[in-house]
Amino acid sequence: MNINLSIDVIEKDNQTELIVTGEIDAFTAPLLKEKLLPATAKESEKIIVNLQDVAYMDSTGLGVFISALKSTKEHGSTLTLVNLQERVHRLFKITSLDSIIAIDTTVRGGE
Amino acid sequence: MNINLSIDVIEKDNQTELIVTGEIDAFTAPLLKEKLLPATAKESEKIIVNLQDVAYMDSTGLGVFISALKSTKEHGSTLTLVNLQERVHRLFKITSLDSIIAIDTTVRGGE
Amino acid sequence: MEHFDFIEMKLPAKPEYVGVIRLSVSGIANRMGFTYEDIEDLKVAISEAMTNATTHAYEENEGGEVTIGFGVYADRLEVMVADHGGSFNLSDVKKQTGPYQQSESIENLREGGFGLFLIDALMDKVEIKSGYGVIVLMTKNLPTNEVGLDDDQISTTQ
Amino acid sequence: MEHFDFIEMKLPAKPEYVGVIRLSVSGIANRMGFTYEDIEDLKVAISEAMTNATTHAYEENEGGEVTIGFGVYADRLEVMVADHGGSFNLSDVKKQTGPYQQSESIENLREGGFGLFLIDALMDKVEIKSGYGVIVLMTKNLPTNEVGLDDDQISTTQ
Repeated sequence: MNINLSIDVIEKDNQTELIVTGEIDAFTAPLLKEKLLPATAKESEKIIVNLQDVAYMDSTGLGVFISALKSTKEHGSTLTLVNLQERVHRLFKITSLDSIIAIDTTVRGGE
Repeated sequence: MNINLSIDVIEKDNQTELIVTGEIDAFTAPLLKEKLLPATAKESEKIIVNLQDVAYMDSTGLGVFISALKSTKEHGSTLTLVNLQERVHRLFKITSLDSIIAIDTTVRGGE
Repeated sequence: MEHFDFIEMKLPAKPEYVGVIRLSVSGIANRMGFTYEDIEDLKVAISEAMTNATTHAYEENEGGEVTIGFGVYADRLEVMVADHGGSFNLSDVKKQTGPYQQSESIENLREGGFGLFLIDALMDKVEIKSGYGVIVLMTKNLPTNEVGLDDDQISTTQ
Repeated sequence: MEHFDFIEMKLPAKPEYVGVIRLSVSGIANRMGFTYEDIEDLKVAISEAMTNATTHAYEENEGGEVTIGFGVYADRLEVMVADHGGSFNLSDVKKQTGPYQQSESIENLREGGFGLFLIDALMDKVEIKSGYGVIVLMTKNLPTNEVGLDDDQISTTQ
């Protein structure tokens, strides 16, 4: 079985960057969660999730980022999403989740 | 209804070039036939079919080129296929139709 | 009676097949002439419905299947997603449906709470029926063609 | 019994839906881990079978439908394409099946003569059954993984 999601994790001092490629759906979201959640459990860790190469995401992806956000609040880490394609960014806006999840819109992919 | 095939026809002195874009299947092959056959009915016309942007073709496409070839023999015109993607070229090789239909392999698309 | 074509798919209620449904609906919607934006909306909405159905199947611990019906009309696409078996409290689900409100605490946010809300936001009409299993019936209208018919419309598939 | 997942699609026997089937099989085969080349083979073979089915339906002047079943096994994909109704002379079809022979005159070449030949060339196993309608049953094997399992395999869909 093939899974249409791959995640590269780059760790520096107090910073974890996840570079996500593929599609985030009910099948692949557990893999994202498995890679993302441990990083959020580190105190004062700065976590950046680069979504430039994510062309598809649905509510299962939103769910993973909600879990991750909760974990950052518990453990004193931070979470920022960067380089969202317009379609993916739109889901955060429709659900108003962009008001609680930090999204860096200065650089945006897919445009 | 959308049809995933578009055909540009460029006519010069005694030469007709068809630039084909999209997919050639049972749904779209009639459109290709409609554009290609009239050109083959012109005496000593040189017809070039550019398949560079055809990513998919099946036996319905082979059928259109067989009809066109028959028509060139009747009317004294010629037919050459150019810029075939490897996958499309393969169908002509498997069926041995490359032994009767002129395929210019000096320039090939998709590689 | 209004003419339509009907396409039916039956799949195992497993998340690995959500991507298959997305490609299928993408093919149907592209053929119908939906815009790229609308096709993306349809992909999300149908994935959400299929995800709900697989979640129910999982909770019920059954090797169930999901049935998806596409009604292809001249002016719209109707999609029906049905899972079989498993009960379902519709009023509970409806209570959980909505965007994030500033008044809600983050702690209370439900990971899986946005599926039905997105279906509702992305489709033109949505009905949910609960009985023996759950049926989500959703409609997306084709844009009315005000620029006139263009015979030489160019389109390509993926 | 050998475990497999089964996916079923029913579509109108119309050529405009051949492209939809291609996207669906592409999604299933990609998920199973078939190579790009094998997926292209599958797309052609299934389109040929669906085209045959729509041709029969057209000749019989019926608004028929085509049923396509996908058996997803650990080591192979089995695809069944069935049209309903319409008779079919199997031996006639088999006579017409083969590559172009130098001895044949171009005038006698049949426009529609290569469909079954391509199915046979592109799939690992093909069976055709004729009775009430026609059933084409074809199998494509997954390449045996001799390079060992690679967890971080990267793949993207279209």
